[in-house]
Amino acid sequence: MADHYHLLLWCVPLLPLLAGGIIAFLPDAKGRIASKLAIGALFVSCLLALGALGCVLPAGTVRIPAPLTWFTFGDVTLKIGLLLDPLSAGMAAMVTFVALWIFIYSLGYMEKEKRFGRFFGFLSLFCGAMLMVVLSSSLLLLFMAWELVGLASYLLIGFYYEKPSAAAAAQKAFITTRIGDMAFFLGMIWLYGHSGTLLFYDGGNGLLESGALSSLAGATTIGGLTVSAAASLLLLVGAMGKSGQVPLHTWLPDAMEGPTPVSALIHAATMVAAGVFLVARTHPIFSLGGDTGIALTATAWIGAITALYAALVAMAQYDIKRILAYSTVSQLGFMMIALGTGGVAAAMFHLIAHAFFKALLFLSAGSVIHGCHEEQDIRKMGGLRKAMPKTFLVYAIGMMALAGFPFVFSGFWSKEAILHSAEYWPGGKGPFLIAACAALLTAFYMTRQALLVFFGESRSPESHPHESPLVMIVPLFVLAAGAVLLSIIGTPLWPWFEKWIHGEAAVFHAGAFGEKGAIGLLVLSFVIVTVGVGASVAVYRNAMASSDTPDPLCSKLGGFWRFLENAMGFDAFYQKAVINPLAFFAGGIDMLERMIFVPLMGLAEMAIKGCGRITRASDEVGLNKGFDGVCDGLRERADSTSRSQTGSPQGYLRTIGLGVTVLLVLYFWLSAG
Amino acid sequence: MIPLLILAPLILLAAFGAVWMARPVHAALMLALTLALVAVLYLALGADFIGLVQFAVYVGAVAVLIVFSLLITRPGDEAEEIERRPRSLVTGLFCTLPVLAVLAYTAVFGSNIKLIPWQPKLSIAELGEMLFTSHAPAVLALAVLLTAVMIGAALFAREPDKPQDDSSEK
Amino acid sequence: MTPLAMMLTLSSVLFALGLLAVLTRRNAILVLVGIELMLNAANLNFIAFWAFDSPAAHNAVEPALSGPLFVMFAIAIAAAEAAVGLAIILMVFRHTRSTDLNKLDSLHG
Amino acid sequence: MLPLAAVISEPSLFSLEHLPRLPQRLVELLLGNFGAPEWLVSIAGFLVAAGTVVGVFLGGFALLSLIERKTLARIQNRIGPNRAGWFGILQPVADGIKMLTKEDIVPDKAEKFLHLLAPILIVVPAILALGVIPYGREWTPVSLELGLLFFFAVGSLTELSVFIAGWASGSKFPMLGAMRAISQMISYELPLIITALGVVMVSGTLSLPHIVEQQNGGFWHWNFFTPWGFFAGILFFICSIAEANRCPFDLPEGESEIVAGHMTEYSGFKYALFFMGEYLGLFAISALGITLFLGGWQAPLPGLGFVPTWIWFFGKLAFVIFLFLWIRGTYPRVRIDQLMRFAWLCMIPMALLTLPAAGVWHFTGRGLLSWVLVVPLLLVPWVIVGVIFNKRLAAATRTYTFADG
Repeated sequence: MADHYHLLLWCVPLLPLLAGGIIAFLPDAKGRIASKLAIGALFVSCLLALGALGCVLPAGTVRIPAPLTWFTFGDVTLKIGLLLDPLSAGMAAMVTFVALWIFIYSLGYMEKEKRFGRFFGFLSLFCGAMLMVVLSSSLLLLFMAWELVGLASYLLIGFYYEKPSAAAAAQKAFITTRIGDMAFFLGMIWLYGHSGTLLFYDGGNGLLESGALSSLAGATTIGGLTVSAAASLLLLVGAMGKSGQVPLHTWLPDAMEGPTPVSALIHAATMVAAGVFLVARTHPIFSLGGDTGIALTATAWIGAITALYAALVAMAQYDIKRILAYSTVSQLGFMMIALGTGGVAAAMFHLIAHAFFKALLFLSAGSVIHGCHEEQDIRKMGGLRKAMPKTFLVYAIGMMALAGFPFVFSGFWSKEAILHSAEYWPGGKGPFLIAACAALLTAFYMTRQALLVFFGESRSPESHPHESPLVMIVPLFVLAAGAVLLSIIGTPLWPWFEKWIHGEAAVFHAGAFGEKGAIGLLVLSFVIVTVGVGASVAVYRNAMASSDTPDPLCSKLGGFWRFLENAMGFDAFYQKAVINPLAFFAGGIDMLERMIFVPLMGLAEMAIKGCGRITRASDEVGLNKGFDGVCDGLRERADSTSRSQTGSPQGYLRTIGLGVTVLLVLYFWLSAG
Repeated sequence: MIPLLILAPLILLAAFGAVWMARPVHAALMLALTLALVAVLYLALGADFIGLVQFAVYVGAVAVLIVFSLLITRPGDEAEEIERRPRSLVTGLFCTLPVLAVLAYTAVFGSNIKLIPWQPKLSIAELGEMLFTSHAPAVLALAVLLTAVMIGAALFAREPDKPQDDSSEK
Repeated sequence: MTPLAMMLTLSSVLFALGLLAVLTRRNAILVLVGIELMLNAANLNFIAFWAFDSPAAHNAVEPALSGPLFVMFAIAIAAAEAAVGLAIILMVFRHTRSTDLNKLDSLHG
Repeated sequence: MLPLAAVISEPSLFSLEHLPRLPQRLVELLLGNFGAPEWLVSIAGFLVAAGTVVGVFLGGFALLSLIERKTLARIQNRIGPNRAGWFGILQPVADGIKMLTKEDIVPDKAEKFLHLLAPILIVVPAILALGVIPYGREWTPVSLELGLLFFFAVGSLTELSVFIAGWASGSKFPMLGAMRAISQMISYELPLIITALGVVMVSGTLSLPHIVEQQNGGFWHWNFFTPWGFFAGILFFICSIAEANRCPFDLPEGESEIVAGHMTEYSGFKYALFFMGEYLGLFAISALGITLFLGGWQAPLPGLGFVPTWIWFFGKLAFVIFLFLWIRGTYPRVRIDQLMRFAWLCMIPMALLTLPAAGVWHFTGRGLLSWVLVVPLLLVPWVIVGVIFNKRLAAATRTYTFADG
């Protein structure tokens, strides 16, 4: 049974990978087949992942199939394998479920696309890799899949590679995440060097088990830093790159150049969560230095800064997808805060809830864009409530979930859990206060977006927005239902999810609100949302008469607004601080090449050509004549020699007869003598 | 001794005819005569069975086959068919005569076996018993060989465009 | 001259005549005739040794039938050889319209 | 000793059974009486015995030439020869005189010596072959241990003589006829010998008198009335028709196609010799068939021993010869490709099958079990071969475009 189970678990990541592999060999014209293949594979994979989730539903169940030996050199054996615990099972179920509906949505959204099949191939590749990340039982396999996810993301962002901006965005995403990956790789090597294993759990010898952890905590390195802290920081940098934390966040808004389903799948729901997942997975290492150790502190503060920064920037954006992208960055910051302040369960709950409603938001945004004929500027929209009622409904649900509308939306409970976790962090109130501000801003900018897009009157009368087809709407409703229903498992009343992640049984806890500060926090969250939404409504209600009207806040904030609109100048800063020096350096090298190497090469070329001429001349004059002469002579001799080969059988026979005669004569002569 | 003395010159004469006759058909008929005389010699030496088999196989089959092939492969030009004395006769003799000398020398003076003359009578019962006991593998091998030859010759001689005519040449 | 020596001489001459035919005849079929003569010379030797060499001289118990047996096999194989040889000559004749060995020299140098 | 006394001292000489040997014995006794040496006596006796056989069959030849014509005429609703003598009885004599007095023409291009040799060579093997047949219990002209082998050995000479006849005539029709004849004879000699081999296997001897003696005790002991012998005998009969160049296998001398085959350029006595050779060959092959399959001189029923055995033999011979005539009068001539295909695709496989069948018959005790085993062993493949041959290999039915309207 165990082996059987093991095989089925392997199928979860391998089926989409296989589908992607097969699609890679299908011609573009077979796009329909490719899409069916991809969706079918993912559907089976989803069923298996849900089955796997069912297997670990009983509290405290962890299944670790025996790892496979990948290769052995010397006495070192590298093992890779899969791991099924509540963390990975929940993630796998979420990824397959959300991805399945995004796939189905893509059927409609990408219908007119020429490279339809290729798109599904990339999507399948991405899903397989992501599932591998989630289910991996070793840091090494996780890293390999991590890189594969990066590759798929690169391919998908640059899907419209004819568009220079898309190609540039793809490269930017790839290179930026590569910086983080480098740190991840170093951290991994360091961990391996100290513990001798990369498996998370290995019957007591794993990386996350007591033996390795104590050795990691015991060793120190430069500046008195423990190895665990140093490695954690490196892993954190890797996670920052993937999850778009400041300062490595710049690629994420640009990545919106990819098709909207891709944005929904990769840059909202799954891939960006990989960083958070990594930290959650290796949380035992992070927490070795205590709750206020340098690793966790750094995590918390980076999360806090990111959350606030992205929320501020999101306020001043006009592109519907960019707003959502910054919102994603901000929400990832929230998760980081939770991780840094010890709320792993809160972070994971927020991650999953966020995956649902952010995928929902992106897909609805896609629906809006689709309906508005590829228009992405919210200033040119407005009044879509009437034209696209269904999209409006699901968008509203998603928006309220993200903004944290109280009680019925999962976002409210998850955010509340994060705030709860941050509030009681012994390392200070900073992250809590910042998170509260960010939550307020979240409610503000989401309301702004909803108001500008769906309310008021249409600001571009010449466009005729229309509702999207059923194949796009159905996934939206499913995801909306998920965004709402998920709230059930995360309320403080019945904190099932939190206990489950920690491997404990959940109990219905009626007195939860009576615990210290619980009611206060609840009230605070409520107030934050109300204020944010209220302020936004106050500012933006009827504020935008036409698409040319400047934003009301713009005039009030002036320069700061433009600062926000340019994302606080990160891109410009990178341009000046990194790219320009590099370009200058490259220019210098170019100059060097032109001034010195090119002439040198010219000289060498001339020398070689001269040699060649001399050789050729000697060849033609000396060798050819001489060699040809020898050959001709040989041929003439051969001709005359071969004339003795008469081809006549009797001639040969006669020769044989002569030979026999000579032999006989010799024989008698010798025997006589 | 007497049949040998009578037959030996006849055999040699016929064989010489087979080698020397200008017309191929004459040579072939002389070969048939030679073979028939050799068969008679076998009979005279007491090897009745071998003699009759020689007659049936060589005269009845091989010789007929040879004359038949000669008829089929007639060049059409009468002059070409008749063989003038070959130019290579000298070389041929030069090769043949030493061989003959050595063989004859060995035949006349080389035999130092002490021979006891006797009058053997070939018993086919004994011959048959040996054939199917101690020599059975050889007989089987021969059977396979003959089958292969029959099929092979039929295939060889088959007209490429008229596959029905192969049997007429057997 | 003993009878055996006479027989051996006879077969020697027969063999030489066959060799001469093989070496000098132009018609491929007549070369085959020479080969038959040589084979018969060999067969004659077998019969001669059987006929003039008593098994009693060697204290043999079994009848000495090796000679006739050998001749029988030789005859059978000679028939096969003639059949195949003539079939090959027929094939060659179909290709070249000739059985003259001097013309079959497409392998010449 | 007086000659008469010597004769009387051997009373069996005058029995009907010994009648055919009477001339030989008389000559031997007389010569011995006159003190002739031993070798002379045996040679003279041998010559007389041979002369007896030749005389008998030359007479038979003369008789047969008349009977054939009369029988064919009867079959074809004609009268036949009826002028020379009573009911044309002197017709053979008239024919003989005509033949002997005709001009002997030798073509210009003919090889004179070979042209002369061919008719002689065609008669000699037939006579030689007739010499080893046991005609009666006491009448085997030459009793050879290897009689059957001798018969086939000399029989194979016929092909060579036919070739010589065709080639030496220096003409086209004889050549074509000879080639046809040779290919036909070689093709049909194979199944002929193979079917005879079955008899040799069962009898365990090559001696023809022994083969006959093993078939004594009533017709159900004859080889023809065993399952394998029945099939083999039919094949043997068909092959002997072809060997004897009789209709329907008389292509070598098919008058309507190639005049008279290899005999075209012969006339007069040489032609008569060919004619005689043919008939003697017919007698020989029929006699061999009787010896091998029909019990030779054996009486058909055990109680009939009082009739001289040679009378039984010649009675059977007459019957078989009549079968030849009957077939000649009934069947049309086949085509050369049909003939060859029939030989190689039908006759030889069927003949080969009789060999294992004879083995099975011999080693399962020749009883009921043998019948049960052998009959299906032969019948099933024969039916299959026959069906295949009829369906797929026989020449297509000829359609007469204009005659049928």
